[in-house]
Amino acid sequence: MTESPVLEITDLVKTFGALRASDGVTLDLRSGEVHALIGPNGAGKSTLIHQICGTQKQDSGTIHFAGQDIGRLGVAERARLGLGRTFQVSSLAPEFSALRNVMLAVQARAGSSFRFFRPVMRDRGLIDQARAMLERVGLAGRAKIPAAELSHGERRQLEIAIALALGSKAFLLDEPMAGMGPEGSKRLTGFLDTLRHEAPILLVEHDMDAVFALADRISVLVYGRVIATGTVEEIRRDPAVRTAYLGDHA
Amino acid sequence: MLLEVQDITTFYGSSQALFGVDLSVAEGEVVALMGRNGMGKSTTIKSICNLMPPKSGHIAFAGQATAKLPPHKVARLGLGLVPEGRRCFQNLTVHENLVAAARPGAWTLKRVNDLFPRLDERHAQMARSLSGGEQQMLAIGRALMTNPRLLILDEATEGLAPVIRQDIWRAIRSLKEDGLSILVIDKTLSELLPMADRCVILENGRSVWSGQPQALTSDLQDRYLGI
Amino acid sequence: MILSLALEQLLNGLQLGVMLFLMAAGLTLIFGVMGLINLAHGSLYMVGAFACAVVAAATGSFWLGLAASLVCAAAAGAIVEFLVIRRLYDRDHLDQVLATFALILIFSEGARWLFGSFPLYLDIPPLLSGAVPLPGIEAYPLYRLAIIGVGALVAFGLYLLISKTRLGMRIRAGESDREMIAALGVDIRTLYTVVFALGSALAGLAGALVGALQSVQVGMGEPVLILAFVVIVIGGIGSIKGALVGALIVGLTDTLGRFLLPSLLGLILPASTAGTVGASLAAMLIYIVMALVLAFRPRGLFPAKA
Amino acid sequence: EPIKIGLITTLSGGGAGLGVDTRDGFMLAIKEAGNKDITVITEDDAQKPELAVQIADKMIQSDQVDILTGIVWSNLLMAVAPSANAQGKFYVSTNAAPAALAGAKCNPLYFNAAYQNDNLHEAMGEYANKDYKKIFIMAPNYPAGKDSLTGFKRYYKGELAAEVYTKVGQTDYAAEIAQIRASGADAVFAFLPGGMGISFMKQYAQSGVKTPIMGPGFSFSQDVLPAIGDAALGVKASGQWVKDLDNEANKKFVPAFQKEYGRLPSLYAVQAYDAAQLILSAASKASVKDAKAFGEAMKAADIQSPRGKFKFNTNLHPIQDIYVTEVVKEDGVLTNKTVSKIFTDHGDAYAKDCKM
Amino acid sequence: MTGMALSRENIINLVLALLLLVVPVAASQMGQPFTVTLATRIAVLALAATGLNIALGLGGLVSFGHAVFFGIGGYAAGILASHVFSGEPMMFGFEGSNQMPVIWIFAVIACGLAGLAIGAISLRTSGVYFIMITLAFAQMIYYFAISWPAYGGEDGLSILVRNQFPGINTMLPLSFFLLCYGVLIACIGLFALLRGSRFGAALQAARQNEVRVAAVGISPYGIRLAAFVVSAMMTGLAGALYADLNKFVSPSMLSWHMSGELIVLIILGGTGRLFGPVAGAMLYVIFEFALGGLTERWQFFLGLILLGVVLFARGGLIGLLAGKARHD
Ligand SMILES: Nc1ncnc2c1ncn2[C@@H]1O[C@H](COP(=O)(O)OP(=O)(O)OP(=O)(O)O)[C@@H](O)[C@H]1O
Ligand SMILES: Nc1ncnc2c1ncn2[C@@H]1O[C@H](COP(=O)(O)OP(=O)(O)OP(=O)(O)O)[C@@H](O)[C@H]1O
Ligand SMILES: CC(C)C[C@H](N)C(=O)O
Ligand SMILES: [Mg+2]
Ligand SMILES: [Mg+2]
Repeated sequence: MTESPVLEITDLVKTFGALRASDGVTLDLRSGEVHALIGPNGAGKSTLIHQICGTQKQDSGTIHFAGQDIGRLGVAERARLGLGRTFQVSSLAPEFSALRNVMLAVQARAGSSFRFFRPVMRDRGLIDQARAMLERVGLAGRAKIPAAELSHGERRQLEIAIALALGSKAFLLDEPMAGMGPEGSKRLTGFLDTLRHEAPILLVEHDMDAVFALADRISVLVYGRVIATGTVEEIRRDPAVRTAYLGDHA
Repeated sequence: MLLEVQDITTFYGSSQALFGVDLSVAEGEVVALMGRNGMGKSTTIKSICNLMPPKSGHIAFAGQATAKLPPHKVARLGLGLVPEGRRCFQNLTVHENLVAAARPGAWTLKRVNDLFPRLDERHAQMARSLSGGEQQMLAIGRALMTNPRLLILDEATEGLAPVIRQDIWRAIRSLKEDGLSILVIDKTLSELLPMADRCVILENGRSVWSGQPQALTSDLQDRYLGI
Repeated sequence: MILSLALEQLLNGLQLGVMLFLMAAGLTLIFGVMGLINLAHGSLYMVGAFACAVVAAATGSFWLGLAASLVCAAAAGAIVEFLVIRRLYDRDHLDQVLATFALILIFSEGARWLFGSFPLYLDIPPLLSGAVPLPGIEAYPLYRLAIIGVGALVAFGLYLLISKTRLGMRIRAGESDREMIAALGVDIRTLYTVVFALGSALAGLAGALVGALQSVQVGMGEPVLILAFVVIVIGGIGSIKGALVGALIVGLTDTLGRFLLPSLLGLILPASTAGTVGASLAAMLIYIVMALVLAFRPRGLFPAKA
Repeated sequence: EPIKIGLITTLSGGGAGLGVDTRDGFMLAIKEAGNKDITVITEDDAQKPELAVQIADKMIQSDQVDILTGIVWSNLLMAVAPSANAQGKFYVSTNAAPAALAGAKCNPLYFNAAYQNDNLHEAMGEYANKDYKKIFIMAPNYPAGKDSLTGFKRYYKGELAAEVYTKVGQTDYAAEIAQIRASGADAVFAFLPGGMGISFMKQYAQSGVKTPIMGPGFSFSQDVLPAIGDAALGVKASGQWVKDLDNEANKKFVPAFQKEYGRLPSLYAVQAYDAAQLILSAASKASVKDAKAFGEAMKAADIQSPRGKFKFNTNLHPIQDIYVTEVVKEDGVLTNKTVSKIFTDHGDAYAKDCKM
Repeated sequence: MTGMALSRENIINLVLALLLLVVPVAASQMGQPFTVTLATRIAVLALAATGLNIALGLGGLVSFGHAVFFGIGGYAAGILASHVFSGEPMMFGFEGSNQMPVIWIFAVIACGLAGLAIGAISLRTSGVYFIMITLAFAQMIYYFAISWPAYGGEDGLSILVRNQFPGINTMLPLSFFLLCYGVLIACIGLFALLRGSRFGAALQAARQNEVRVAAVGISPYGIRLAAFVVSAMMTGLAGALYADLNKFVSPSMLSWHMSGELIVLIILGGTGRLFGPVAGAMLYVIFEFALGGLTERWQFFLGLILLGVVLFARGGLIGLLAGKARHD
């Protein structure tokens, strides 16, 4: 490995009362890869994502992103550095159309939210960029529909479009396949496969078909600890992982 | 028939989501409701529970028309709902979530806790701080606590780890053996199909196909489900 | 002398706190637990006081008046819930603000229409009148001691109701997701009517009890409303414990501030200026405390766990 | 010649009692006069200054009234009267009498038929000199409250146990009562109008403190006495009018008011009654369109006041006698009875600054 | 707002704007100056509410303390004018002013600073806590104003001669109305620009979903604080005009009733709607005036009418006439 990792997490600890949701997690994400993070429910995957994004603060440990220690920065600052995320439960501006949701991300990327006068809806640059993102995730036809009126699956797609629009240097995807139908999952898998060339992906997912199809590396988190990291084949064969997580699905 | 849905149409405000859905679930039957994203599966379920009352068509549960009943009366006829997105009561603890919904019957706190030991471990925790999968378990447990005759699962195993998913399917199988009827939406066809007695497929707000899972050829799957 | 005064002021602060809790108790239920912004809460408080005054005057019995205050306020609450509030649960909080603001106007002018413009007479029942000596304190009004008792009782009862009963869980569940709790077979509509009536009855009870100590007149509910909101917010919305602690903090701050600030300022300012400046500061004090609490604990002292 | 009078007063909300008495007293005089040329337009200010301004504007601009009157509260009066005067309209106050308008800012179009705000407090200060050496004085922390204590201290010569300002609208007085208990004062002077006074008196009666209470007349006026109840018995207060004053006009007025409205009149009713009489008497002598003549006629104060003698000072505020009263129970009804006269022909401290 | 297509809402807005202009002009011709005064009151209240509408309607920040800014604006006018009148200089030897432009600048700056201070602390909280903390600040300042003797305390402060505007005789009701109307329309224009801008998009998104906004890299706090300050300044400007309209300021401009009334105006007209405040103010002032003339029980009937509006006209008057708001 000549290049240094895009995202590097060292010895992260986070406790809730007696519960250690992150118990010394060390993990990295290298450019061009899909690194899948799997593990039983409640293992601490989302908590880890939260800490990387800054919505929760770690008790100890460090987070480096793009060569910078981001462990103390606010959520918005980290996002501006290029951390793009999707939420486990869709989180959108419900009254805004799909298009305006994406436009918000485009303007955020440009860092231009303190422009008070020019009407956004006449801002071709903004609109065109946002539309392109919707097209990429296959939502172009639903551009004018308010987010609240999209179906569950469509909202998941919109989340991805927003992360794309941010021009992120790394993607943190928390269960992007959840709620996607079989067809949707298949399409998204194909899509993520191309996305990795734009920016590496840390993928939390319970859909093993997708994980096995995409992941370059897999880390397994159990009770806040990484019990194994390896290639798809290594993980599939790991007996500890099978009992803790995969069951017969291997 | 325990549940009978005939030709319902449903609107969100002025936009129509269902254009004629037919569906039925017999006593002790497991019916899988399928279709691509946005085809109207969840809307159908909301209509059945009268949360989104249909504009036309007919729904009857256990022989009783539900059209005029408020949602809580419909539920008390014996519907147990696990909604899309879980919708746990965020400001209640796990324990309280379960107790708030309880109605007398075979399903008790103990039995739910046995089914999902994780819920027992977290019984005093606020629902809002549960992990995604834990919330899904809670939503299922909560529906069971109402001791329903028909369990409706919208995205039954969304967000659950494979081992847990297997537990859930096992549980559903045993529920079925106990005689519970189940209407289920789930995307993992490989696990769903072996369970189901019958499948109903929705496309663009219409029920377009219904039959036994064995009859669901890959041709049909390709056409309606995109696989 | 000084010690006795200090003790008495401390007790006064405590008592004011409990009284504030009593006034806030109904609101804790309606606003804190059901999540409904009810500006008309003060009106229900007024209804209780008027009902008590009118019935006590007609029958000569304060206790009958007290019963009437419970009944009338509960009935008024139930009617209001049925006719108005019920249509607003799934609306924006702001619609509730406007509707209950309108209700204040209707209640206040309605009361004046019925009972005239002059304050009504409602006095403390003979059983509880007068003052008794307490350890370290020369004499303390018996009625105020009784209010402490009732307040403590209500606090305990509410705590049990909200935290320990299934009814309480269902109310809270309704606040989190009304549609869902209905879909689980709970008749949340009726439940909310009942809870609203209960909250109103508590407001009415407070109105009657406190009315005997203060003046029973149109508009008496408005200052109470603000105070009650302050109390609940300091404590953390939805928490009975918080409401009680908030009430005690407000009661103590207010009493001790009124008492101590002018004297303290008297050390550096001429007496008359110290009096007015001290009084101005004292009037602002509870709001200063509230702003401080919220600045450092944005969700109150006992936030429902985040 | 027709005269239009705009009566703005508080008819809704907590302070409505005072406004209702004002209106009723005023209308009684109008009715008794039976003068067809006079029309009175009444509107409710809801005790809000901005609303009072709006109504005054309407009455002046749209109804074209000649005279405004009726406001109970100083802060509303300050919002309305100066600007009405500036537009050439008379204002005859039935109650509020802030110091600001009695001194340098006096105005030939501004008459006060009630008193100057300090008067009743001054009277109590003078009265207190007789029996008491150490007094606890208390008022709400707003201009009228400060004027009150200033007025009291202007005449009181003894020692002050304490000077306490309470919060406007305060309803719980436990802390102040404890201070009274500890102060060793031999009397308490409290200016707490409306609901504040009711609350204080009831709580005081329960506290076991026996220090005697006194206050200005409006703290124990007929509109609040029934609500305070027996707790008020024996309280000393001051008034420029008392129900039992022995003069012809009063003997006519009290029963007439009682007959018309079924209750006893209060201070406010009398003040408004006199204001109406003043206007009526001036109207019979001069045209209201001739401001100078009308003002002169009004200043002559050719009326039979239930207070007995009544005349205007140079600043157009009353010169009158002021009495000490005591709360008693007559036929089961609480009311005030005269104890003694404190001031004879009393004016106010600001008149000397008034250059008219 | 794609293009200037005359949507139904735009037509209604136009009608409201014209109505508010034409009626007082006509009334003035017919010698009914009070109608002009009433219209001025509507315009000024609508302006105050438009200010609040930035925070409340766009940002979802339910400030229950906006009377503070209204009052500070009012006192700016009252205090500056009173020093001119009395001839006593203020701090730093400044002599006060009776020129509206100067007063406005003072009012806007003072409210901006107050908004910054109050907003910076209040915005740490949210939801109902925000409502209450803004109320707390308002109450503090209210009690301060009541008992602060220098400028009249509760008695308030009279402005004996209405302040002046270069080239306009403000003593004429119609001229003063036109001045207020002009300011109102300019501020509504500003509101429209803000709403459609990138800033407006971020602000409205933060109302709908704060977490989402932060996750795309926009700090909701900064956006909201800016909105709160602008909102405070606009309401403060209205306060200065209100003081000149009444020729009087007093602490009641700072009271929680006033804050409540501003909120009521907005909801009545339609929250977040461009002309919501105008519609709300028209409705409220006209009801208050008409009912007040009819019956002493007018507040009772006002209550009934308001209740009717909430229950049966969802989204306020504009919502009733123009339907649901849409963000395209
Ligand atoms: N605020 C909190 N307070 C207490 N416990 C919490 C809190 N947040 C999370 N937890 C607990 O920490 C554990 C880890 O939660 P997390 O959401 O990270 O799990 P996860 O790995 O994402 O699971 P899933 O796959 O089910 O989404 C869970 O058991 C959860 O209940
Ligand atoms: N609240 C709503 N308002 C308006 N339209 C809605 C609303 N909810 C859903 N719809 C629309 O109704 C249609 C059916 O949605 P529904 O949620 O029933 O689909 P679904 O089959 O459950 O999809 P998914 O698998 O994505 O959950 C979709 O076109 C969706 O956009
Ligand atoms: C009723 C009175 C005590 C009113 C008092 N004069 C005031 O200015 O407000
Ligand atoms: Mg998770
Ligand atoms: Mg669905």
